[in-house]
Parts: sequence; structure tokens; C-alpha cells
Amino acid sequence: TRAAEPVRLSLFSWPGYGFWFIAQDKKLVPDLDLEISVIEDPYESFSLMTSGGLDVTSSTAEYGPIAADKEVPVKMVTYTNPSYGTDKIVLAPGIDSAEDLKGESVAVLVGGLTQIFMGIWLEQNGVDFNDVEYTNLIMDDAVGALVGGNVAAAEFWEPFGSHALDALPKATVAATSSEGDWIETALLGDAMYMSDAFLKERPEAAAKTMDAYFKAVAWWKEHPAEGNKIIAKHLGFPLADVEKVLGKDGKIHKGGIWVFDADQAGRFMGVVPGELPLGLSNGQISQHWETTTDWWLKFGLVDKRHPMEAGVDLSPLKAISAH
Amino acid sequence: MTVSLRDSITNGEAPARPQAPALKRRWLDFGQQLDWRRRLLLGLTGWLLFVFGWYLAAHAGLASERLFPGPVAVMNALVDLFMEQGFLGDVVSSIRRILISFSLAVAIALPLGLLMGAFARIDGLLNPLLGAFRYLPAPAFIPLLLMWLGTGDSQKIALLLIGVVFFLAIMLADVTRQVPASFIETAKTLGGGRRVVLWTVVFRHSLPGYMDTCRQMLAVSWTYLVIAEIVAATDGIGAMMMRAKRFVHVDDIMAGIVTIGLLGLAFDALFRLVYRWRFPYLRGAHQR
Amino acid sequence: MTVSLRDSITNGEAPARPQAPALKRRWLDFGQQLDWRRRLLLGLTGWLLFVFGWYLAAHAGLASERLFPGPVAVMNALVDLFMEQGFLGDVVSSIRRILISFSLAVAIALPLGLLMGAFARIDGLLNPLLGAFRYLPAPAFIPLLLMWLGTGDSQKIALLLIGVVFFLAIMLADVTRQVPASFIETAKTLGGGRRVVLWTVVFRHSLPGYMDTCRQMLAVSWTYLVIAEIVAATDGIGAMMMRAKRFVHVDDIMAGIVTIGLLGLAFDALFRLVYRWRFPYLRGAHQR
Amino acid sequence: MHTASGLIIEGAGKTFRAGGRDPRVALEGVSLQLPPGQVGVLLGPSGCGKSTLLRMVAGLEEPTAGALSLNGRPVTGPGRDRGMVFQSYTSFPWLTVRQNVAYGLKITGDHSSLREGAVEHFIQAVRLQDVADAYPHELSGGMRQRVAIARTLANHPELLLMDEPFGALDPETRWQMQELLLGIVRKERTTVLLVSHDIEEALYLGDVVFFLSSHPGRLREVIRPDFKKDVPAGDREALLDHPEYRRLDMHIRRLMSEEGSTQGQPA
Amino acid sequence: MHTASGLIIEGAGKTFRAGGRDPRVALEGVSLQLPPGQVGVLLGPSGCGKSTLLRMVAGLEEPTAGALSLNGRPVTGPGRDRGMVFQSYTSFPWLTVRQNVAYGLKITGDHSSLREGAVEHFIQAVRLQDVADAYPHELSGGMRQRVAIARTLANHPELLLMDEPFGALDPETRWQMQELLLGIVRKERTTVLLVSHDIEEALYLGDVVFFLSSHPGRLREVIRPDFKKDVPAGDREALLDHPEYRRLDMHIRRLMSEEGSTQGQPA
Ligand SMILES: Nc1ncnc2c1ncn2[C@@H]1O[C@H](COP(=O)(O)OP(=O)(O)OP(=O)(O)O)[C@@H](O)[C@H]1O
Ligand SMILES: Nc1ncnc2c1ncn2[C@@H]1O[C@H](COP(=O)(O)OP(=O)(O)OP(=O)(O)O)[C@@H](O)[C@H]1O
Ligand SMILES: [Mg+2]
Ligand SMILES: [Mg+2]
Repeated sequence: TRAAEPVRLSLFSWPGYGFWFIAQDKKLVPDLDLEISVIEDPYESFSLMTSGGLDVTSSTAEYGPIAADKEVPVKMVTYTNPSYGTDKIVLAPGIDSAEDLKGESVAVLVGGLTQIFMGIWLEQNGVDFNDVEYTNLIMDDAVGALVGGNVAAAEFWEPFGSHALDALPKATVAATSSEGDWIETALLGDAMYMSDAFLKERPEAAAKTMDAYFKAVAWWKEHPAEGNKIIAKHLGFPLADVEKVLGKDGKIHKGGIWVFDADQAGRFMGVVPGELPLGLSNGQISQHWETTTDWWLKFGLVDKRHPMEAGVDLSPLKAISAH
Repeated sequence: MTVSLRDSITNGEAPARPQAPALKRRWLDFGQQLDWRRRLLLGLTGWLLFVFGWYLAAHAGLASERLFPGPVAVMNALVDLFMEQGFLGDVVSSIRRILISFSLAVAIALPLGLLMGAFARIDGLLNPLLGAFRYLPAPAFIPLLLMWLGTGDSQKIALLLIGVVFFLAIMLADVTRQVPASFIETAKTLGGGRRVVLWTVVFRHSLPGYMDTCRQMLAVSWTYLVIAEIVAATDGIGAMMMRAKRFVHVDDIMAGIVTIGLLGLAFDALFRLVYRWRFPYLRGAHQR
Repeated sequence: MTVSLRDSITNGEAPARPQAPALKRRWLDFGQQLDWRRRLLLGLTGWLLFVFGWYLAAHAGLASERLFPGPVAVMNALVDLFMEQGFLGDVVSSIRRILISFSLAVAIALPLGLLMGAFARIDGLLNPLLGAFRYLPAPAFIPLLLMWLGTGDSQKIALLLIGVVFFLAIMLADVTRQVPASFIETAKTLGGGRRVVLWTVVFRHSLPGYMDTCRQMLAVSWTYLVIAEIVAATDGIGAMMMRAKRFVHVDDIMAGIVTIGLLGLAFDALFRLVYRWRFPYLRGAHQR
Repeated sequence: MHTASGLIIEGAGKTFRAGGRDPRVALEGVSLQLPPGQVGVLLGPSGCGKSTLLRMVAGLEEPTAGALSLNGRPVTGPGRDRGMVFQSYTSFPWLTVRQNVAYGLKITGDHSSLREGAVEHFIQAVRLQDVADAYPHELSGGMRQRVAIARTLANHPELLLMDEPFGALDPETRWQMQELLLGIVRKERTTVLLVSHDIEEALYLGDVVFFLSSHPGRLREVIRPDFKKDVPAGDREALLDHPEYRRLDMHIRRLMSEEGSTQGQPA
Repeated sequence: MHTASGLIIEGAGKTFRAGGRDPRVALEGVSLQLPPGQVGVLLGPSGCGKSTLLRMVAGLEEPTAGALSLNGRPVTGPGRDRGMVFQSYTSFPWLTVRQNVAYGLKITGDHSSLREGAVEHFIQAVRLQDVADAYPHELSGGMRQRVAIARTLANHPELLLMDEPFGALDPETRWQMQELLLGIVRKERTTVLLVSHDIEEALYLGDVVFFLSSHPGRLREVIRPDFKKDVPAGDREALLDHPEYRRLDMHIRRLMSEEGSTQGQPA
């Protein structure tokens, strides 16, 4: 038998990325040796991929246009799950509308999807995205800032949203990723990234790696309870926290995320035909690309618009969808 | 004229105040020496006052219990961590990383500090360089370290190392410079060459100072632990705190802080013990 | 018998070796004093060697140019940052934060250190507490600080403060303890009360040591800057480095590191200058 | 002479109890009197407790037995009335000579003395006017010792305590300092208690010499070189030639030798 | 006596040039000889350069003029042949008395001396056998000084240099140490050059006394107390009573007074 081929991948500790551990534990692709690192800062992962020190990472789905514009040799290879309620915009007590936010500071991850979420929500509610002050806070820190009354609104994913609402009973939820446009555009969600070198030099391994991921998702859908336990164990999270995000039944979990299987991912990425539930359309990724690019241009994070091919590489997904 | 003692006393009249009041004792005075019992008592008092203040603050509604738990909640979390969640393994991992990285730091910094402190030219060459290096923010090196050393332990150890090694070198050099010239000259006139003087006098004289400096810098090392273990961490106190942060388990975070503080105190005590044991000649010199 | 000098010289035979060779001079010897010109030269040599080594390493293909840029690329990035991207504003913000936080830290730690160093009972009360506190990882306090102090400058300043204040107190106490008892006793016998002795002797004697300690701890403060400015950052050197990281602009990150290093050196030099100027009595004591 | 006048030490004893080690009896049952305006010299072998006794008088060390009083006031702590000159030239390195001398007056708020030029007076008395603005590290040992003396004298103490004040000076400086001291004592009528190791110094300066024996320190003999009345004041050569001087000198040497032969234990 | 034998100092001078300040001439044109086995004493006012001269002989300070040699070998640096006892009791605090005394032999790899019990011999010679395992901080000043002396002697130097070795000892210890030194010198035929401030000590110990004058330091007079031949060795009282002793004593006192009156500048 051949020695298993090593693939180095990383994730930050978030239940939505935990399927890699199932793939590893259950040896779903035996000829791959998955070396999984927990790297809490995705930018560290991207720079590690630049240097060839890492092949694959899971992170939120906004980095494609940035990588293309800044010539970071990293490609998004598939969208892996939309947020279905885990993300929400929470307004501090006393803030009743977008209008009230003018001139206030709001906590978002600058350069992350949540900043776009906030920007779109503001514009939809008649306030220019530039009329608020964006304060760069990671979730963990945003709770404290909101509770302390130092920001007027914040974007949270679970469990931070609930914690913030617990701590501030008079706070209100202004928007949730499970509603309307938000789920239909699947703006908020996660993705899988691979380094250019990995994609170019080891295309088969890239396809197998992706295959391993989706096999893990499939396995989890079959054995949700055990799967959640594996994820909780490897991330060091209490099971309850994992269930809050992934649900208990392996189905679309309202209030958490909707974990795509290989087929759903293929449709979303436009490599296999067929429609998706919850109002998502086939090939939705192009719209996602354009929306995020629009906003990164608005926020000044990228200098120009790039074609999607510059930041998204569909070959591994095509490869696994072929059979 | 020589008078015997008896004469001189009975000669003068009887002194006016045979029983004068004792020296005013003050609760606070300079240069007081406390025995270990009193020190222990005072130390405990200080800690109790702090814990009490913490308790009051936590229950005064400055923040939700969830975000600012009191001492009891943190104790419970700590117990739970050790009993249920195998925290001991994390603690051991962290201690191991600290010890390895710090040993390496000493192994690098000590020769540098010794040579810099002993020889002005080496100091002139290296001090401006290392002096600037000690300002470097260790976290900024994470990308390079990840690239060169991978995501394993060596990268975390290197980070901890970078965090203290330059400080250590500069401060050990400062200690080395304190060696009185008279010791060096004595050794020279006894026939000691440069190498002999360096080891038997300069190094030997500085040893207690080195230990003290190491004690201080080990504390700095511990403060870097959290940063080091955020990156590519699977175990360790810092990694636990990071995980706890993801789900706002502030009680766990504080339990981590408490653990680090207690470990720090323990290491401090260990250092002091070794110090007393290895340097008996520094004890109880009553000379002013 | 008394003989005049002349006698004694002409009495004995002419000494054998009128012109003996001079004392062996060694390039490296203990206790050498270098003038500032030589120090400057050596310092520059050290730096040049380092930059050259860096250059070689960067171009030896240890890593991609993008992730490990050489000195030229970093210089270019630095020039670009200052010229095109208003980096000066960031630098000024960072310096302001450091100075404010460090002044606060000194304002808190100095009274504590003075009292702890002077009075054994206060030391007994506080040392075990502050001694443990100095192990606390400042980053772990970010959530609480955000909650209490908001996302503005005060939160960053508080973080920088927490990072050094406990170390500072403990180390300033160490300095204070060095005051020789004889100075204190002299002042007492001259009629000085506790307060007078505290200020005119204990504090005054420790002043140079305080400055030295502050110089060392200011360096620690700078290393925390990056951590402080990552949180809710809008400006500052750390925030710039944070932004650069997002785009894997390692040259900018290194430019930030270089900037911090240079600022550090400048502050070091400033401290030394003030030291020489304020403490003329510590200069050039040729007593051994 | 008023009964309660001058320095009175009554049965003073001192036992050191350092943490964990055996208690060490440094002094036992020492009783002595020193009338105002007189110079007392403490003499005795090393470790017999001279410094300890002096420190007890200064109020820096608490007696474990007995009582001390100066001019009727019990000694309860250090005070301006008892100035002390330490063996270890303790001039404050961060003050200039002038500032050092003024220090005691400044901290006790004695503005009248400051105004009346006490500082300059004593700087001149110890002949340091040329270096009044120098820092102590620029001075020789003898000069630094003189700074300490001027600083103490400027404070007008009733009792001047000196612990081997001239021990490390070269002979010429030493003689000068001795003359200086005697001149000042005569002029200011200061009482002086000093520790010396030098027999010539003790006999030359002392109105009364207290010889202590060691292990534990006790007062062994009180020697009064009263013959000095017959010698013209300040005439050192005449003094050294006086037969009584030579007799006392030999006597003290013999005492010292006796004490010396009982020594040899670690201090 | 062989020409190149003993210590020969020829026109030695030393000018200190400290950074930025005026050069200070510490010594100028000092020439002297000390034959093997003799004791030379350097005497002179404070700051006249006695220590500087001694340090030059030890090879610790480079002369800026002239040359020095010991038994024909030029002085080019410190060496085991010239042992030095510093004024500041420098016994290594981290070594016990025994380890201190053995230090020189250990570092020079002199195993034969170590084997032959040189260490115990000299510990006994300075009468420290009872405290051989104590650390220096447990000893009195005099004891520590004896440690330094034993350590230097154990090294068998050809020349023993001592800078005010007995300056801070009490008289009895001082006398004992002087006897000890003379005994050792006679037995080991060591040449000794020592600095003293004490005239009695200088005349008692010295075969030759070099009196230096100050500003700058020059050799002013060479005094040979040859009358000592007439006095039984070690009989101090007889010595002090000798008329020639008293003449030299007065003579030196006068020299000192003359030098003293030219002093008064910051050191
Ligand atoms: N703080 C102390 N703790 C313990 N023992 C002490 C202390 N101070 C002095 N002693 C002991 O008390 C005795 C007397 O000491 P003291 O310094 O008074 O002697 P001394 O007569 O001044 O000696 P010297 O002439 O050497 O100065 C000595 O045995 C000394 O070791
Ligand atoms: N390293 C030095 N730098 C500058 N000047 C020095 C140095 N060492 C000594 N001197 C000066 O040289 C002169 C001689 O000093 P030295 O110490 O040799 O005198 P000394 O005769 O030993 O005095 P004392 O009797 O006080 O010990 C003094 O004026 C002194 O200030
Ligand atoms: Mg004493
Ligand atoms: Mg000298």
C-alpha cells in the first residue's frame, strides 16, 4: 500500500469547520493524511498558504476578491455553508432604527463579511454605509463593547448573539441571516480555500481533500450525534455549543448554519445543474463574488474589480462532481 | 589616672531615670525584618482583601455575572476544568513549553550577556542591536515562525523565546557589569587568565543576579503564553482560554488567568528556594 | 638614616632595562572604557553586519520574497508608508498611547514600589499579590476592558498599562530596597522623620535606579503595542501592521517592526541622556 | 553638674536575635556617664560592641536591657539632639557639599540657622570652602568624612556620636581632623562620644576613655587621662612625651593584648 | 646583589586621561629599587599616587612613562609572580575560607602545591583553621583580610604587594598581622612592597621607606631605618624607645605636615 499523502490544512475553532476532524477520525479518504492545525487567525493561515506551509484552510467566504486583488496566491475552491440564522445584527438598547445609528460606532470585523452585512443593512434602511463608524472587533470582544455601551450596534454569530442578548435584555435584533435576502443571497457563509501551489502541483490531492470534506459532511448527516461529539472533542468545545451551530439532526439548522453536501455545493458554485432550497439559485457564487467585490471597493479594501476566475478555482469541485 | 569600673559608677550620683521607656516601635519603619510567619500572614491578608474586593465588584452589578464572574464562579470553573475537561494536560503542556523556551532563551542570552557585560567592545558591538531587538513585538513574527517552523510546538516555543531572549541578554549583561573591578583584579594578580577570570569570577559573582533576572523574565514569558498558544494551538492554558473566549465562558478564561498566576507564584517560590539553597553566602550578612 | 633621593638613585647600579615593553594591550579585556566615537563605530558595525546577514538570508531563498523581504524591500515599504500612506499619523498615535499609558503605569507603580521597598510590612502585604499579578496575560483582559472602557483609546491605554504596571511596581520595589541603611540612619540622626527620610533619602537615592527600570519596562510596553492596537484599531503602528497582515504585506509588517525598533532605540537614547543630565554625580566616579 | 545632665547609660545590654540563629549577646550591663562638654572615647577589641553601644545612644538600635538618657530626656529614637557621624563616610552622593551640610537644617526646618550662615560657617570650619559645590564622588575619603562632620555639626547636636571617624584617613589629615574636632568641641561645648581604634587618638582626644572587653561586651575600665591638664592644649609632642601618657599607652596595649588572646571566633 | 634582581622602577610616570576631563598627572619620574627579601613601605599623603604605583607594579595599570621590572623580567601585565592584597578585603564571597586560599593554586593548576598542603599551611599561618569552612561574610574584617593574605601567600609570589593592608583593623589584630607578615617574610624570603598610612607600622615593618610627595606624586625621600639592626627582632617596645626611631618618627611627621599644607583640592 502507498503511504498516505500528507495534506496540511487549518481552521479556526468554530463548529462549522469541524468536519475535517470527522474526515480524519473516520479515515474517510484513506490515502490522504490530513494534518490539521487550529490557527485562530485566518490571516495567519493565508500567509502560511502563501509560503507553501499550508495547503487548505476553512474560513469565512469573503477573501476571494481580496486575494485576487492583493495577489495573495490563494483561491476559494468552494462555498461550504451559508449562515442560516447564526449571524445577526444586534442594536443596543435605545437604538430603534438604522437612522439612530448615524454617527455612532458599530462593531464589525473590518474586512470580514459582517462589515458587508452591516453596510447592506444600513443602505436597505436608508442610511448611507459611510454614516456610521466601523470599529474593528472580533466577536469575542464585541460582546463586551456592546454590553459596556461603547458601540451602538454589533454583528454577531452564535453564541455571541445570544450572550449579548442575555446580557442586554433591551437590545433588539435588527436582522438575521436566516431571513429574506440574507439567506437568499447567501452573503454570509463559509468557504474552503486552497493555495495556488497546491491546486497547480497536486490537483489530485486537492480533489481528494475536498472529497474528504464532503464525505465527512455526508457521514455527519448520517450520524449527527456522533459527528457533533467528534467535533466537540477535537475543538475542545462543550457539545451544547456545537449543537447550537450545527443542530442535532444533520439537517438545515435554523438559527445556525446550513451545511452543504457535495451536490448542494456544486449547485451553488454552478458546476452541477439543479436548484437549491431556501431561494438560493444555481451558480449563486457569481453574484456573491460581485456583491463582495462591490463592497470591498466601497470600503476601499480592494483597488479594482477582478473576474471571478482570479479568485475562485472550481477544478477540485468539478473533479469530484464528475463521478 | 585609671579608675576601676566600680569607682566610676558609684562616683557620680545615681542616674536620674533608671527605667526609661523603650525605643518607640513603629508599625512601619525602614529596614524592618519580618520572619516568615509574619510574611505569610500579611501575604494571606493581602490576597484575602483582593478576593473580597473582587467578590464585591463582581456582585455590584458592574457587569453581568456572565462577563465578570466572581471568585466563587471562577473557582467552580477551575474545579470543573480540572475534573471534567482534562485541564491538567493543558497545564502540563504549557509548563513544558515555558520551560523549554526559557531554557533555550537562557542558553542563548547567558553567553551573550556574560560577554557583553565583561567586555566593553562586545557590548559596543551588540548592545545597540539587541537593545533595539528587545522592542520588537513578538506577535509580529508569528507569520515567519509559522512558515519556518510549522504549526507544531517549535513555533510556539520560538515565539516565547523571541519574547524574552533580547531582554534577557541585555539584563544579564547589566548584571555582569556589576562585578567589582577589585574581584577581577584580585584574580588577575593570582595568575588568572582571561578565561579563568571570566568563569571563576565574573560568571560566578553574577550568578545570583542572573537567577534574579531569570526569575523576573520568566514572568514575562508567562504573559506571552496566551499569545503563543493562540496560534495553531491544540493544548495548553492559552489554547483553553482561546476556546473559552469563542463561547464567552469568561469564568473559564479567569480560571486560566488564576492558574497562570498561581503557577507563576509557584515558580517564583521555587526560584527563591534554589537561591537560598545555592547561595548560602548571601544569607544573613548582618553587615551594614 | 635618611638619604636624599639623588643618593638613592645614584647609589644603586643603573637599572638593567631602562625601556621595558609596555603592558600587553588586549582587544578584549575586563573593565575597558570606550569613548563615544569607538562605541558609535562598533554599534554601526554591529548593525551593518546584521543588515547584511538579513540581506543574505532574504536572498538565499529560505522563503519567498513576499514572506521574508530583504532590507531593501522593507526600506522601500517604509518610505512608501511615510510618503503615500500617512504613516506618520500612526506613529504619532502609537507614541502618544505609549507615553500616556506608561506615565499612568509609573504614577501607579512608583508609590507602590516606593512604599513596598521602604517598608517590609507593606511589602509583605502587597508583594505576593502583585507578584502573582505580573504573570497575568494582558490580552486576556481585552473583553473586560472593552466593556468598561469602550473601543476608544482608553481601552488600549489600559491594556498597555496592565501589561507593565505590576512588573514595574515589583521592580521599583527592588530598586528601593537597595538604599543602604546607612543613608537612612544618617538622615534619621539628623532629625529626619519618616516622611522626610522617605522622600529626601529613599526616593532620591533610588531615582537613577527608577529611571533605569523604567527604561527597561518601556521597552516591554512597546512589545505590547501590537496587541493593544489590534483591538478596535483605527490608527497606530500596530493597526497598520494588522491591516498589512490581512493582505499578506510582510514588507509593511517588517517596516512596522523596524519603526518600533528605531523608536525604541530613540527612547533608550533619550533616557540615557536625561540620566546623564539629571544625575551628574553618577558620572566618572573613578573610585574602584 | 546637674544629675540628669549629659549622657547617662544605665545597665544597657543588647542581644541580637537574627532569624533562626542563636541569639548573640553583644553588650551586657554597660553603665557609664558622660558629662556635657566632655569627649568620651570607646576603645576595645573588634566586635566588643562599640558600634552597637553608639547606635543605641543614637536611638538606632533598641537596648534589650537598661536605659539611656541625654540631658534628662530618655532615648526613645533617633533625634536631632544626637548627631552621628558614621564610619562609612555617608555623605549623600546626590547632593553637593553645600547641600549635604545644609541637609539637616533643611529637613528640620531650621530656617534661622540657615539664614545665619551656619552652613558656610561649618564648611569653612572643616575647610571645604573650595569644593563647596562639588559632589562627594569628586572628593577624597578625608574630604567626604569632613562633609559628614560639618553636616552633623551644622545641626547643633547636644551630643556628637562618631564611629571610628578618622580610621581610614592618612595621618596628616587625621591630625588635622582631630584638631578641628577639639576646636569645635571647645567652641560649641558639644559633648562627644566617639569610637576609636587608635590609642594615641583616644588619649589625645578623650576626657575619658571607656575600655570595653568582648564576648560579651562589658565596660572593663574607665580611664581618665587627667594628666593632660599639665600639658599645653594642642601640644601633641609634649603630650606624647609625658610619662603618664606612656604609662597609659602601655597599659591600654596590655589590655588589648589580653583581650586579643581571647579572640579568634567568627564574628 | 645581582643588578637585575628584585623590583626596579625606572622613571615611572602615570597620567590619567578620563573621557573629556583634563588629564591628571598622578605620578611623575618615580625611580626606586627594592632588593629581594626586603620590605619596602610606600608612605605619603592621600592622593600622592601610592596605590597607582602599586597597581603599576602589579601590572594592573599601564605606566605612561618609564619601565618596571621584577627580577629582570619587565612587567607587562598581571602575573602570579606579583601577588596583591587589596585594601578592600577582596575575598571571594562565594568561596569558603579554604576555597579562597586554594583559589590561586587551582586556577594556575599548581597541583603540587595543593598536594603538599600549602592551603592548610597558610590557613594555619594566619590562624584561620577554626573558620576554614566559613564564608567570608561570617568573618570580621580582620579575618577577611587574613584570608586575602593567606590566599596571596599560598601562591608563592616573588613580590607581595599590599595596599594599606591593616588600615581598618583594631590595634591588637593589626599588631598580630604585622608579626605574622614579618614572620612569613623571614621564612619565605618574600619581597614585600606595601602602602601604609601609619608611621609606626612603616618604621616597624620597612627595611626601606619610600616617602612620596603629592601633586604630582614624586619620590621625595628614601628612609632606611637601619637602626633596627641594633634592636632585638620583634621587640616593639624597645624599638619605639630607640632614639633614632623617635627622630625618624618626628621627621616623617614633619614631612607629612609639609605635604598636608599643600593639599585641599578635590581629589
Ligand atoms: N544586626 C546584628 N545582628 C547580629 N549580630 C550583630 C548585629 N550587629 C552586631 N552584631 C554582633 O554584635 C557584636 C558587636 O558588634 P559591633 O559592631 O558593635 O562591634 P564593634 O565593637 O563595633 O566592632 P568593630 O571594632 O569591628 O567595629 C559582634 O559580635 C557582632 O557580630
Ligand atoms: N582611574 C583614575 N582616573 C583618574 N584619576 C585617578 C584614577 N586613579 C587615581 N587617580 C588620581 O591619581 C591620584 C593618585 O591616586 P592614588 O589612588 O594612587 O593615591 P593614593 O596615594 O593611593 O591615595 P590614598 O592614600 O588616598 O589611597 C589621585 O589624584 C587620584 O585622584
Ligand atoms: Mg564598629
Ligand atoms: Mg590608595
